[in-house]
Amino acid sequence: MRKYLVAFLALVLVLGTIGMSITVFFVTDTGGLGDKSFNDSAWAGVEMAAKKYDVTANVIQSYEQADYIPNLTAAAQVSDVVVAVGFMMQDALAKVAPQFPNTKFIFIDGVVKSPNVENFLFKEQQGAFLVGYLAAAMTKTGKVGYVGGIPIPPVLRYQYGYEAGVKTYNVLNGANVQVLSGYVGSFDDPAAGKSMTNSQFSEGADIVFAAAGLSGLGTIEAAKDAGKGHFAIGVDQDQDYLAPGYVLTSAMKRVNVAVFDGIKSVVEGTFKGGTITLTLKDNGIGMSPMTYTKQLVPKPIFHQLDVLKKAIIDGKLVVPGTKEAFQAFQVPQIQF
Amino acid sequence: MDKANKKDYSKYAVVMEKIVKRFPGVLANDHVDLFVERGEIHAIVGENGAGKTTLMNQLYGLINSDSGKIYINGAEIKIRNPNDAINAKIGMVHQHFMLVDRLSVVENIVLGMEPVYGPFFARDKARKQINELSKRFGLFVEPDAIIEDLPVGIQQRVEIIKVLYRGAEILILDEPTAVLTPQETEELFEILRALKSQGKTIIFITHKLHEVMAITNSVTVMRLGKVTGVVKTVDTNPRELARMMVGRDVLLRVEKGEAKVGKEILRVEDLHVNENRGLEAVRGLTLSVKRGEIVGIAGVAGNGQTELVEAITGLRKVEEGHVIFKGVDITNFSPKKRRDMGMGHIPEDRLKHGLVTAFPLYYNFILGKHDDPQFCDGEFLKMPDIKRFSDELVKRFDVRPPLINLLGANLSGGNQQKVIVAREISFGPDFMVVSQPTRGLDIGAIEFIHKTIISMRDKGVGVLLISMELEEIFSLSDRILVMYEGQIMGEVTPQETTTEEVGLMMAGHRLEDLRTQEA
Amino acid sequence: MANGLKKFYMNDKIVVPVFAVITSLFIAAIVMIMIGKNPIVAYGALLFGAFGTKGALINNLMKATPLILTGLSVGLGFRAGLFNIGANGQLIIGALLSTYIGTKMIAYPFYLSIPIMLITGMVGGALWAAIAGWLKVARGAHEVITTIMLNYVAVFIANYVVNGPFQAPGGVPKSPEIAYSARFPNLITSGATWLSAGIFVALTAVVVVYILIEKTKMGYEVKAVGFNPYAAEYGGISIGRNTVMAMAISGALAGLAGTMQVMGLYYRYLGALGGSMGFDGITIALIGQNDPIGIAFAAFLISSIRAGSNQMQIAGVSKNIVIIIQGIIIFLVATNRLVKTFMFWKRKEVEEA
Amino acid sequence: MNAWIQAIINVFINPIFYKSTLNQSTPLILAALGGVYSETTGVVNIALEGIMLIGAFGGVVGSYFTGNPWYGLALGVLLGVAMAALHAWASIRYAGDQIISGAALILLAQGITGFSLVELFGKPGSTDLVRSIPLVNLGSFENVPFFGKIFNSLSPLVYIAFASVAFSWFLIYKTRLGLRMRSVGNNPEAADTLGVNVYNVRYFGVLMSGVFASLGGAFLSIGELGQFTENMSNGRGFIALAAMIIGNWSPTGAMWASILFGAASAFNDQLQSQGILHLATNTQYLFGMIPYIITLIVVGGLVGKSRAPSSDGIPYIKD
Repeated sequence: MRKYLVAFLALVLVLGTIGMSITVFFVTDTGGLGDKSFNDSAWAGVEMAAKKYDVTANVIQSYEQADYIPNLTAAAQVSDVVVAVGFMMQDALAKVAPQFPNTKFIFIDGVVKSPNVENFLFKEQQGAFLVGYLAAAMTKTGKVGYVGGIPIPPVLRYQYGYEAGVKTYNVLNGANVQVLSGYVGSFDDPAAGKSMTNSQFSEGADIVFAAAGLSGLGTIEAAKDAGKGHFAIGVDQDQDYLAPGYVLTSAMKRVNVAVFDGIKSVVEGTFKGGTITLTLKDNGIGMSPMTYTKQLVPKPIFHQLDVLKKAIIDGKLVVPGTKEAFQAFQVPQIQF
Repeated sequence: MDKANKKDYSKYAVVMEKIVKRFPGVLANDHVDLFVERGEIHAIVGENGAGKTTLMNQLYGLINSDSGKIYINGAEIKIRNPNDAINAKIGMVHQHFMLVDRLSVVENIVLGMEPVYGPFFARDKARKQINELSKRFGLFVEPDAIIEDLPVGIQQRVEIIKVLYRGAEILILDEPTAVLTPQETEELFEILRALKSQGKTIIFITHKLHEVMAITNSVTVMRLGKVTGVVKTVDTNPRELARMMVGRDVLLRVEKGEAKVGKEILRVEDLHVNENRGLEAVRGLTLSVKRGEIVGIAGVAGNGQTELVEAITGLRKVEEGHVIFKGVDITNFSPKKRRDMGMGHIPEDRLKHGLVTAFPLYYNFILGKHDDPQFCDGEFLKMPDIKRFSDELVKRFDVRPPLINLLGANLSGGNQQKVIVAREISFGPDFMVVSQPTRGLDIGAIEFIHKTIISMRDKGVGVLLISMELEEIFSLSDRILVMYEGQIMGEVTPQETTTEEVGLMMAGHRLEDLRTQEA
Repeated sequence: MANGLKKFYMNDKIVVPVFAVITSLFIAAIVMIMIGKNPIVAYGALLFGAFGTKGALINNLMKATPLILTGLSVGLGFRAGLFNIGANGQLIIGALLSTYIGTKMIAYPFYLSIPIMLITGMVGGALWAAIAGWLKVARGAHEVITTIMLNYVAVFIANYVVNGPFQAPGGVPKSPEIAYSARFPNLITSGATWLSAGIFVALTAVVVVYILIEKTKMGYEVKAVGFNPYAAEYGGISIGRNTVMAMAISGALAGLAGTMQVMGLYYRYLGALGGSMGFDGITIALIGQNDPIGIAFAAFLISSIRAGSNQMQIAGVSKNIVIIIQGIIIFLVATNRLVKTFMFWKRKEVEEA
Repeated sequence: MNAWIQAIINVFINPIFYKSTLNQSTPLILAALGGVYSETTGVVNIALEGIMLIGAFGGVVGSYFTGNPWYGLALGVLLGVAMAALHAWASIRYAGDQIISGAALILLAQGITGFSLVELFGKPGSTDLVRSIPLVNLGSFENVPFFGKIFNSLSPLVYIAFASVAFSWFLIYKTRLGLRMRSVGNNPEAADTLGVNVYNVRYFGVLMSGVFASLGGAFLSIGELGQFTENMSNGRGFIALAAMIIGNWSPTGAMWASILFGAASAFNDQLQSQGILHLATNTQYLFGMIPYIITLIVVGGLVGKSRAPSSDGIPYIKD
């Protein structure tokens, strides 16, 4: 009896996938969809692939950490490609991936060494560096702010990259722009994010970069409230549209591109596994197109940003992503 | 007029006709009739559990009758809730005061019928009205005092004013004297007479027969939910009333022999104890109890007796002074250590302290001795032994029903008390604090418990008896100490004193002053 | 026979929770229909996710393991008249402490390191809970407030520690791994899922707690304090000591739950390893009516719903439905008079007619 | 060390610290007031957290569908009252365990908001942006030194919160209804014998707790942001509960305690924003626990001074 039930249910679940060439399952971390961060972005990548190729897209959201292994397993059993995001899933994926050698895994923000896993890492600090430089160049008050969610590695990379950008501006232009940084302590408390941003505004900052998931929405709101002359800087996705004219730019981390590329490689049969670090160079990292704020920025600054971008791509400028690296960071000589 | 003759209740303030009220398992009122004439003081007497309070609660609308009719001033009315009763000008002073102890006198009195300015509470109007009432009936209170700071007698006045404030013409008083000194009782009676003279009708619930004789015009006697007699007070006597109450002649005094007094077992020296709010309740009290005697402490409730008992048994911190038991200073010993040394305790509140009502009887029987090797082997309870022990006690003390798996909550008050007494005696104490041992029990149970206490004494146990019932104190004690505001007013023996003398001490007069005055 | 059956139905210890569970599933089904989902398919997926495969069953039991313990933790608290909302914090501290010890166990054989781990976890949880117990006894602070506050503090401490002094190399907020000797052996393995020996620890805890509550002096005292502290004190039982003790045992069980996650699942302190288990413990204790055996079944019920809910998502039903189901269950158990009224009013009418 | 002293002085001379305190206190004050109403009548309400959440959600939904944030506020309050009504129904009509019912409602609120968010807005996590309640501009008062900066551009809900404290104080201590509320919370039996309808007064208290707690929640969503995000009450309901206890169950006391918590949080923000302090990133966790530790200390140290209504948490069952 039980066997029939199992068979029936398995059938129900798999039914939808018959006749399709590729099934993709996206397993979120506990942040889940709607985090305005890598989960959302990864899902956008999956959907992008689903639109372009003959791919069915599915998602399982993890309720708690203990769900990672079962969810990855469940996904791996019925799909060709499993997308997993977040370094918290690293241990779980390391256990699941070897069990399903025929399933391909795309992993964001962590490294699992298994031939069927393609890992994507990002140099968030590079994008943060550019927005930091821009912020330093644009500030009227000589102070810029940084609001983090919880100090985990990607968020720290944003912070140090940003501070390095400001420092570079100071050194190259003989300025003395200060960074006020703080952490909200949560990725999902926009009221707290707003309050911290207001504090930084009150201490003289006029541009605040938030790498704080949903809490960062409070930063954008604060910039809007504070009115002219105050800006927020968005993170991960292009958040400029959330408050046109008040979000100076967004430091983008194109998880969607990574996921899309990963799926594409499976579709095209070029999936190799291994670790890919996405940087400015390959457009995995970047700044938003500044749809609403471009006209506010003087031309020379765009030029300087281009030069810096090139220096980073060429390896002349290595942006620090950890505290130690930041402390050791020396601004190289750069001619604009 | 002929038609009315059949059912002309117009001379009665209250008529209750064939009232039936059933509680799960009990027929609390079995076709009860009550006739109260206008302007009289009418007593309803009966043992606890006779259904007096149940009957009055129906008159006041707190509970609804299963069947029966109520007529007020000759007209039939339905009383579904206290509001209906208040509209019919009925007021009730409950046995347990229905006061909100954190509110002021004014607020308590007007609650539910507050004078207002728009939505706002008109405190000044309320105060004025209360002062008028106070003057008219001679009931003086401080309007802005907080209830919890007032003595019981004053709280009762507040209760009465509360009823009068609602324009009550018919006042129900449920055991109003239980917490009063004889003098306060006399004051209360003065007030009642004044009320009567102003035309109020009073229904007075009690089981104290001398009070019935002293103040009422007529009496309805109840027993086991039924009316067993209706008489005019002038036509009856206490013995007849008692027979109607219990259905047989009662021994109003317990038989007891001479005490064989032994060595001192407990001494309390200059004891100071605080009550819950940190005010001093026992103020430098000294007493001593010897083996083989019963020392009774008389006093009005709330004069520090509870605190004294708790200090002796280790339930309350002693601020100053000493408790010496069997020659050992046990002032700071835990309750457990005191028990182990041979101290027993029948607590005044059996539901609060005496029993865990959610425990089955067999667990209740070992409370306090649960870690005795008899019941406990290391960490583990010896269940078969515990049950055997409980079965024995149930038989010996005639606990009904004799089922040790029943929860404490499932027993009647008398049987609960038997469980406690059985337990405390079975532990074989050398000294026992007995506090209010018969409160709320019927006469049968009272007799049983009194006999048990005497037999303990005769076996050489020292007993400290605390009771609000002067009769109990007089009939059991070998020596009587009177407690007032945390101090002993004097020591007397039942043979050489009178209730009047003890009453005066209960009201704060020192024995030596009284005796010198006499002399 | 008929009498026995009636007794069974009337026993609200069973009726109320069963009714609550069924009703909540029914309400959830209506919600699903309202949003155009087929509840039969959804619940089919739930069953499949909970029991459908060997892996599912393993996963289910792995989830049940800590839930049994947090359920026992909350249930034991209830027995002592304490509402321990702090199982989560106690779990965190227990897990943190045992992880720390676990990393030092490399040179020890398993028969030493496993018991040491278990004890450390329990001690950690017990101490954390004892703070709330002490505050209640000595300062009169209500345990609901203090345990909630202690939960927050525990989370902050854990985050502080794994982001600094006790961080694994690589900058990720997780602790180093514990020694192999400090890990539970796996009983059954299926793919990447396994059933660790922790389930035995949890089941043993059920038996131990049952004996503790029903057969020992301590159980007697704790229950007496829970039912009637005045009577307990009168009977020579120390309210203070037993309150702190009950809180500590409750915390020890929660700490053990955290240790299970470390020794059997993550092998390190990792992020929010407690999930919502502390809160789930309340549901479980209520469904299990604070009875250890009942709690074991209730934990299995909740773990099944949880395990199955992941499959339900694939059938298109949001994970939030599970929270709603749980909320309704607790609500109905809280209003057991409502349930009883609802269950019995018809019968009463018949009887009276 | 000097840098620390300088930083702390900087915090206290900055008007925005006070403004931020007002903003952060507001949801706590409102929710704590809700607690005061409920518990004054004798019903413990730990569901404040859930009511806030549903109030926040309702605010955004109402504003989204009508375009008018005030309608949003009304919807938020309506939903909050509905949730409180469930609690009242369970704990008054059915004499259920109030703490357990509250715990259930917290879960229900999380589940319902998370679920409806997806159903109504088609995506999880956060809603679309909606119009929020416009801030109050004080005109030329803005130019008053120091105070202008504090009071300019506050949400009207901040004023409503403080007005509510005054209103509640009057209601509870100066009106007939308030007298009845206090009597019902302390001795329901006595009140009942005087013809006060205990159940109705308790219903009133609990429903009012729904009004105020949901206002507090709505402040978070349409007072501060114009958006709802999942679980955005983020423990504030519990802090409000603590504030009510510390404030000795009185509206003014609850207000001061809420301000204390708001100030602790604002202080944390402002201190971190001091450029002269270069704090290690994980020290923020140590800062983060400050309000909770304050609560523990205060709750632990306030014995005897803080006294709950005598019948708080005890269902009144009429035979």
